[in-house]
Amino acid sequence: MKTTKSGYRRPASLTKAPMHYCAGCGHSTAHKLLAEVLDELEISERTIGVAPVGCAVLAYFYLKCDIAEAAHGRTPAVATGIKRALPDRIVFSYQGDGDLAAIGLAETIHAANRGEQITVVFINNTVYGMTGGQMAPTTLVGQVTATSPSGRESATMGGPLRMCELLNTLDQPYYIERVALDSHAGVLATKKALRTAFQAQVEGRGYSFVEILSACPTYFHRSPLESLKFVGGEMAKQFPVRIFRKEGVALHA
Amino acid sequence: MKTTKSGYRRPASLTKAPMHYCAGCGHSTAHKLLAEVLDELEISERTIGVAPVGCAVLAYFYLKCDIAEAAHGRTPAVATGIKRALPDRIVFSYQGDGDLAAIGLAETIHAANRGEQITVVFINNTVYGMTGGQMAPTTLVGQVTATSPSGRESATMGGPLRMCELLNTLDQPYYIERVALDSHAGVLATKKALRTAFQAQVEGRGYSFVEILSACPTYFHRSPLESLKFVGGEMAKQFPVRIFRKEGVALHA
Amino acid sequence: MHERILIAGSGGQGIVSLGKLLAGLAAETIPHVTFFPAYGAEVRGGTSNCQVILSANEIAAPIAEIFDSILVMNQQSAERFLKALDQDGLAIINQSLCNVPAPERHLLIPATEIADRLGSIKAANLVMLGAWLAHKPLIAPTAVENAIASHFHGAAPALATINIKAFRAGLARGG
Amino acid sequence: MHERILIAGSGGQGIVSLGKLLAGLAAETIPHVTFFPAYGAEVRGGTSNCQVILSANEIAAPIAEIFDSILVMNQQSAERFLKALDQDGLAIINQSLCNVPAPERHLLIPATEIADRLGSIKAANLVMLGAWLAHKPLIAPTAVENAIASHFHGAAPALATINIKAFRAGLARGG
Amino acid sequence: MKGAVTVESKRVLMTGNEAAAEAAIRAGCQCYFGYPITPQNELIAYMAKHMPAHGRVFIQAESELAAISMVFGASLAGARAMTSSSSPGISLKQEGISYLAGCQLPAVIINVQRGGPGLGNIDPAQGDYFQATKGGGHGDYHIIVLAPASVQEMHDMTFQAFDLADQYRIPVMILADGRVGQMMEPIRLQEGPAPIPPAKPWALTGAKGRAPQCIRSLFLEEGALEKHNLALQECYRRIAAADTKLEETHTADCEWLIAAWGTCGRIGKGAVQKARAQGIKAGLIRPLTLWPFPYERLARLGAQVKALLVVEMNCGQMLEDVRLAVNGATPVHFSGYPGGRVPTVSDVFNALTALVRQ
Amino acid sequence: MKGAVTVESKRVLMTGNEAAAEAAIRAGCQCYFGYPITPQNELIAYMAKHMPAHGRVFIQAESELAAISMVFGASLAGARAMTSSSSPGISLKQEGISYLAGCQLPAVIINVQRGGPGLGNIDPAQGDYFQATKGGGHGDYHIIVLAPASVQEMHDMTFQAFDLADQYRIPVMILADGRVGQMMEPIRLQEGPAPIPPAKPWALTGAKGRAPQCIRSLFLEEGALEKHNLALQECYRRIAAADTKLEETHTADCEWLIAAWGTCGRIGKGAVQKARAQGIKAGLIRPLTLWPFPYERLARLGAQVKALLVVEMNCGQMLEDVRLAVNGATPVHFSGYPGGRVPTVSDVFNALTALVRQ
Amino acid sequence: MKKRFQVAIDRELCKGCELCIGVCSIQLLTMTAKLNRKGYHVAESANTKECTGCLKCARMCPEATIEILSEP
Amino acid sequence: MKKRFQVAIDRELCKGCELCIGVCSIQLLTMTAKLNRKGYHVAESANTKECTGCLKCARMCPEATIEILSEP
Ligand SMILES: Cc1ncc(C[n+]2csc(CCOP(=O)(O)OP(=O)(O)O)c2C)c(N)n1
Ligand SMILES: Cc1ncc(C[n+]2csc(CCOP(=O)(O)OP(=O)(O)O)c2C)c(N)n1
Ligand code: SF4
Ligand code: SF4
Ligand code: SF4
Ligand code: SF4
Repeated sequence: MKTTKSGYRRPASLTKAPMHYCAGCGHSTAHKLLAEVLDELEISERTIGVAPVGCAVLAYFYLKCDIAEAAHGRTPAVATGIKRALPDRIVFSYQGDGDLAAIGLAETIHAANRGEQITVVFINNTVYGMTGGQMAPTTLVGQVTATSPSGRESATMGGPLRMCELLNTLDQPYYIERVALDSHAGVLATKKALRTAFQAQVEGRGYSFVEILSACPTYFHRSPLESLKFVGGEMAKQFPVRIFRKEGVALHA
Repeated sequence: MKTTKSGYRRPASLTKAPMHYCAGCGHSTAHKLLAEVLDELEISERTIGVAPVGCAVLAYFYLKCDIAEAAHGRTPAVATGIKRALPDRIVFSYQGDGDLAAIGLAETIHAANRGEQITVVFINNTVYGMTGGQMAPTTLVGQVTATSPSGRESATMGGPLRMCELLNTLDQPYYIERVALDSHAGVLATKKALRTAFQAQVEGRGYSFVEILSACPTYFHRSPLESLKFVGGEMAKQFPVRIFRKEGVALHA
Repeated sequence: MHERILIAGSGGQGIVSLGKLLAGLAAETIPHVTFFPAYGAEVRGGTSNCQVILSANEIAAPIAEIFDSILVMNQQSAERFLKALDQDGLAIINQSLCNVPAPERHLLIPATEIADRLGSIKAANLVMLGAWLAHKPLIAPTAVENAIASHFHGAAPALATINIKAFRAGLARGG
Repeated sequence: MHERILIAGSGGQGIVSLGKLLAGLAAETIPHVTFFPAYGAEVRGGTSNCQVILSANEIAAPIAEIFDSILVMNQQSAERFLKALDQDGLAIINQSLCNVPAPERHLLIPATEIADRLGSIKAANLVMLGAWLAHKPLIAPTAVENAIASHFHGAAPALATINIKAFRAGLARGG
Repeated sequence: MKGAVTVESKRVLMTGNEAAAEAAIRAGCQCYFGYPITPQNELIAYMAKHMPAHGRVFIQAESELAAISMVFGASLAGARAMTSSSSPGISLKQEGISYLAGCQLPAVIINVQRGGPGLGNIDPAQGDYFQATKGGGHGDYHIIVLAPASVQEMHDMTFQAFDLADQYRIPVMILADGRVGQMMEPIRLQEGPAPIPPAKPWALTGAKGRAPQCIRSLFLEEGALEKHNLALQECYRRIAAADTKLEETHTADCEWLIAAWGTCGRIGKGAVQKARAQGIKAGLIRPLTLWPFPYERLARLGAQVKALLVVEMNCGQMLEDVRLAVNGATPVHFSGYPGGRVPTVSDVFNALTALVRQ
Repeated sequence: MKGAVTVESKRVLMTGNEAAAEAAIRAGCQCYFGYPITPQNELIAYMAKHMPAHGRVFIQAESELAAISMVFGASLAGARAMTSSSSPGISLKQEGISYLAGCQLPAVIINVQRGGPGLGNIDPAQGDYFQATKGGGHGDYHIIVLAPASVQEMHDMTFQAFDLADQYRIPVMILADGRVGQMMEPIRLQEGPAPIPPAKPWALTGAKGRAPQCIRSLFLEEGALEKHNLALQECYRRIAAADTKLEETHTADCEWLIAAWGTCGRIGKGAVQKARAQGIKAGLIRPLTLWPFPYERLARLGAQVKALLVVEMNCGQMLEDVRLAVNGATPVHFSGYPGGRVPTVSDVFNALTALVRQ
Repeated sequence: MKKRFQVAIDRELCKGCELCIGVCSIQLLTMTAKLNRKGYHVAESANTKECTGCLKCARMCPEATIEILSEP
Repeated sequence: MKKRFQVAIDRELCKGCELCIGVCSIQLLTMTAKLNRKGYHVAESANTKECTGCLKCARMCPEATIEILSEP
């Protein structure tokens, strides 16, 4: 169902089930936008998603397309297996920062480096939501989490991994963008990025990657509104929002 | 034992055992240079090395320092464990491209990102030597290996991973350099890079990484001399030889 | 004395912290105590429940089948758990979010609304605790208030006040 | 007929390819054949050996303990394996790299030197094969030569010539 | 086929590793994902060469973890998929195998075992019996485990594995050893058209014309996981009833029974022949399926014989299943070779005669 | 201690996860490496807070693979090192555990099991018995496996685990379940100075004043791996002889024996008490060490009783060890709860009385 | 002629996150003291006929709880 | 006075890779037809007294087979 000036309806590719995410969680918004894109490109009946282990593990309750559940971190490898077996289907992985940048870092980079014809939707919320707010590879320096109780300290725990920047050193990716779900404009930009990424896959152009800076109010220990400010402020400072690669060409900042 | 104008002696940190490597293999030269550096910095008695699974798995026969044998790819994680337990020792990992850039890629990047106070010696010979010349993440496009019998094809197998470039997107590393064992000058440069890397660790400055472009005559299917030409030619074209990071500051090409 | 207590509700209602608070305070005076939280899922927003057993003697099986007290804070939990109440047991029911018939062993309290009026729906769990303590005086109310005060100490003194008020409201309502 | 053959030497001497060649050619005429390579290690430069069993009947155990023929190409292998020779067995020994006493069942051949003179020390294995075939005519020499020719076909015709010469030299020396 | 020499009209000389690879191709394996490791490198090299030539998918994965996960992906998309590795690499696949089992996904996994624990060595060994049959991964599950003793069986069992996997929606492991993998023997190849896999309505292929589906092993609803696990057990019982396979040699009248699997089974056969030649009533039981294990047949044989001798290239693993089967009815003895040494016919024969003499 | 409430002078109320963490600190654990996973997250959070405060090493690793490898590194450098996880994460550690065992390195590994296979659920389960006791990794090895049933035992066993690990140079696993991990009970903490670990001349600490050393599990020289594996087996025999531990309740005169471990053991105790109250001569055996398993004691009890009932939260895993011990002497029955449901005292009592009535 | 819009909020899907409130330039949406079955305060829209159809609230709402229907 | 150097090659360590040969500017090193125990052709240095002590061959040799000793 298109969202035009003439109104907004709950996207057809989103089920009616209430999502289990916390109030103000970026996963909900990302699901909604994903459903809108599946609707607009009319691909929900030929799309297979791979849900991660993470808060989004139950994505199959909400997205009206086939969905598989990967082992933690192996999400892009599972997506690779599906896409290679069914090259004419649209295949995406949907992953949190723990899944994508910690345990699954090797799979993430190698799938990108092989230029797998998949779309990776990366929800960067700087924490492990599902397991109770532990430090993620993307946790900001100084950020307090269950496993960095005095704040992340770069000398012993490292600094936040910038995944777009890492992937942008590779030759194969076709499209890499980072967006932020921090505001109305951010929602629009996210939708556009997702659409571009899926469109690229529909056209068979290669690997696409969208990093979405996203709120986890529960483990930001902030209200949903304050959480958006954190996303657009401190997070976006560390993770610059921009297009890194377009049509296979790296755009340098 | 220093190598001065007054002569050259087999380094004291190298045992008398004949190395099992093939004729003209870069591992032999790298071992020799490593031993020279241990001698020159007088650290062999407080150094603990971590050997990889790969042709260099038997490094303990040759290097006169304590050496542990890691599971394939976990080499930097093992080095991390040692260094954290014994912060005043000198700890290095020694890894091939399969070990470092394929199965162990996550460990490689995360150890670097935590800024572990270790030295990583990376032998990039574009193939899996020990297991019989299969494709490595660093195999050149078009290169024939046991598992890319028609040559590596970037569209389905990806292109060569450039590890220095990848690691250079991180904040924590202190020193990153790529050198090539392709000539006498290359040998000197490699020695210097290794010395700088270990010196950094001796001074407690942080994570250091030396990528050594290296010959595997057996699986290059070339003579040792032809192999050096391949290293200095096609390989160095794909993997530019230079300092990427110095004293914690990324040097952009 | 062998008191088996079940507390149940939804993810954000402070079910587990209430159980912990109760177990911790009980353990100061009661020889054998076990507390067990059951997470519905490794995910957000599901139901949540926990058990506390207080006993004068060794607790062989740290899990009860029927309960002497059941505190339910939402409809799903009421439907699921009330049947496990012992025939002489006591149920405290959060009337704000549960719609159940109220036989005599059931005490209906609009805990969420009370807490909301006091300034934070998150304090509803303490309304429930207060109501329960009014019937089962196994812990001194002052001990509860001290624990609340020290829990919110520093971070949010205002919250401490709200929570203590909620607890007192429960105590009053329960009595 | 039940012929148990062991071929041994160092990593680069073409031990395994020789065994494979032998097994492949034998399988064309002999009903039961097994070939088994034993890699000293997942590493370079170690010793290398392989077994070939040729038999008219089913081979229950595809591994022999004593051998009817042993071909050794370096000293280490000679020291390690010659004791496994059957009392009526035949040993072909690469004299260039082995220093062993030569009782009558031992045939000493300077295989590496012969091959070197012919242009490639790598062809020493075929010298050994030739010498063995001279005593155990289980395969037609022409079949061997054809196999060599087709193996090096295209890639390196010069190498084919060297290897065939090496084989013939062995055959001549062995006889 | 690289490295293969055609013999007669129908026999080709191949290594066990190549024979398994060729069997997979003939069984219609559509996707292969692997990572190099000795002693199975010939298998991955063969697939690298031949899969693309057949228009099939070959990926050298970045690790064993990735490889098993790619198999997971291809399988859930309905394709016949396979991976292969050796002991340490198989350990890395344990989480993935548990996921495949939990999701009831067919897959073929080849383990050409080497010596362990740890890096061990690359000689033939049978140290992964427990891992394969009792579940090296977490949770209650089983996979079908086939144990080849010859190059022909490497070929045939790999071929059958795909059908078994699809029939029961279960991972099937070929538990070979370095000897069977590296050995060359002339074999007869599976001929004829590739088998047609059963329909896979459960596969994720896009929700066109049907409701969206999910492949998962997460069961959060109350009682759901228990129900799921009991259904798995039910499936395991069906497999055990229908597909327990074994080979017997001279068991009809035997008084002394050797139980051995894979390479040791083949050597045990040599020992039985030697014993028979000397008038000892020896017999051999060689399970072809390690899971399901032939408990019943062994229980009956246990009641018949004077003693059993279990021979393994390990410290006693199948031994436990044999003891469970025999359940105290007769003494069970053990000869173990842990660490890469392959027992000889004489070794086994001597152990047997020592028993007889006792 | 975060979340702990001090009771009396000496009792503190803690979760099992926290109790294990505090025990490790008190046992002198110098390095902890972990990765989050439910239901053991309180443990890693506790370590994150308290290890640095004690000047010890805490790293949240990038994965379970990295965590076990860091433990490998710290241990070979002579430090007391620990990791913790839950079922899927423990599967990922199998290669590393095999390496630790192969290199004879001490280490403490806590597995707070959840339901499986696959992602399963996070309810309490005992599905990893086989994995822990038979070797989920490759090759012939064992690790010591301790099974706590209470928060006090989580604390005490973790404390002892470090000494056992150092004494025998072996990994020690605490095989708990979500119930024991999440439950809070008031416990008495291990007091007094931390135990002094034995000297570790084998550790790699730099070759000053001695010849360079190597820690490895690769044994290429002929016969070396076999020798090494036999030495490991010898060590396992010593452990079995000296450190097999179990708890018995009313076994002296029992006619009906329940065998259960961990949480099920505790519930079994309730069932035994209920049965005794009704005049049924029931008894309980609860292995405290799952490996080494108390085969001998069980064999003797097997000869004494009319029947055994094994109760596990799985489909029958310890069951096999019980049957191996009893070796046909008496019938062995099984009650299994696979999938997260914890049996109640009535469940077990009913299963027992059903046996008695038969 | 100015189009008319209808704002419909599914009360049971609302989680009270308040993300919709601020984006409405004419402040049509407000949080209420009402709780839904899950125990969340719910948002409501007053004066639905004032709605300009900018769709901002609907786009912001994570739960796709708000539907804006243009009246024909 | 010009320093004198001695070039010593450990024959048994040499693998005949020939990397030392080309780097010597005065071509002091040559491959021989001799085989060592491992079966490798070995390098030899003729006219050792000509050696300029540039150490290039020693540095190039992967096996640390060549030692250059300056004569006192
Ligand atoms: C092998 C394995 N390790 C760990 C876990 C536990 N686990 C579940 S989700 C998760 C991380 C969740 O964080 P993230 O990927 O950032 O997603 P989010 O929940 O924040 O959306 C972890 C560690 C697991 N299920 N499996
Ligand atoms: C878990 C595991 N997977 C695979 C292997 C097999 N293996 C041994 S070394 C190696 C790669 C060797 O290549 P590289 O790291 O590039 O080192 P090189 O031998 O070229 O020096 C592989 C795949 C193993 N030992 N363990
Ligand atoms: S915990 Fe965080 S990421 Fe998970 S559902 Fe809640 S807000 Fe979203
Ligand atoms: S195979 Fe290659 S890397 Fe290995 S020793 Fe030989 S030349 Fe060196
Ligand atoms: S944005 Fe949606 S969920 Fe949040 S308060 Fe508004 S209507 Fe409710
Ligand atoms: S470089 Fe060294 S190993 Fe190579 S030929 Fe010269 S002396 Fe021999």
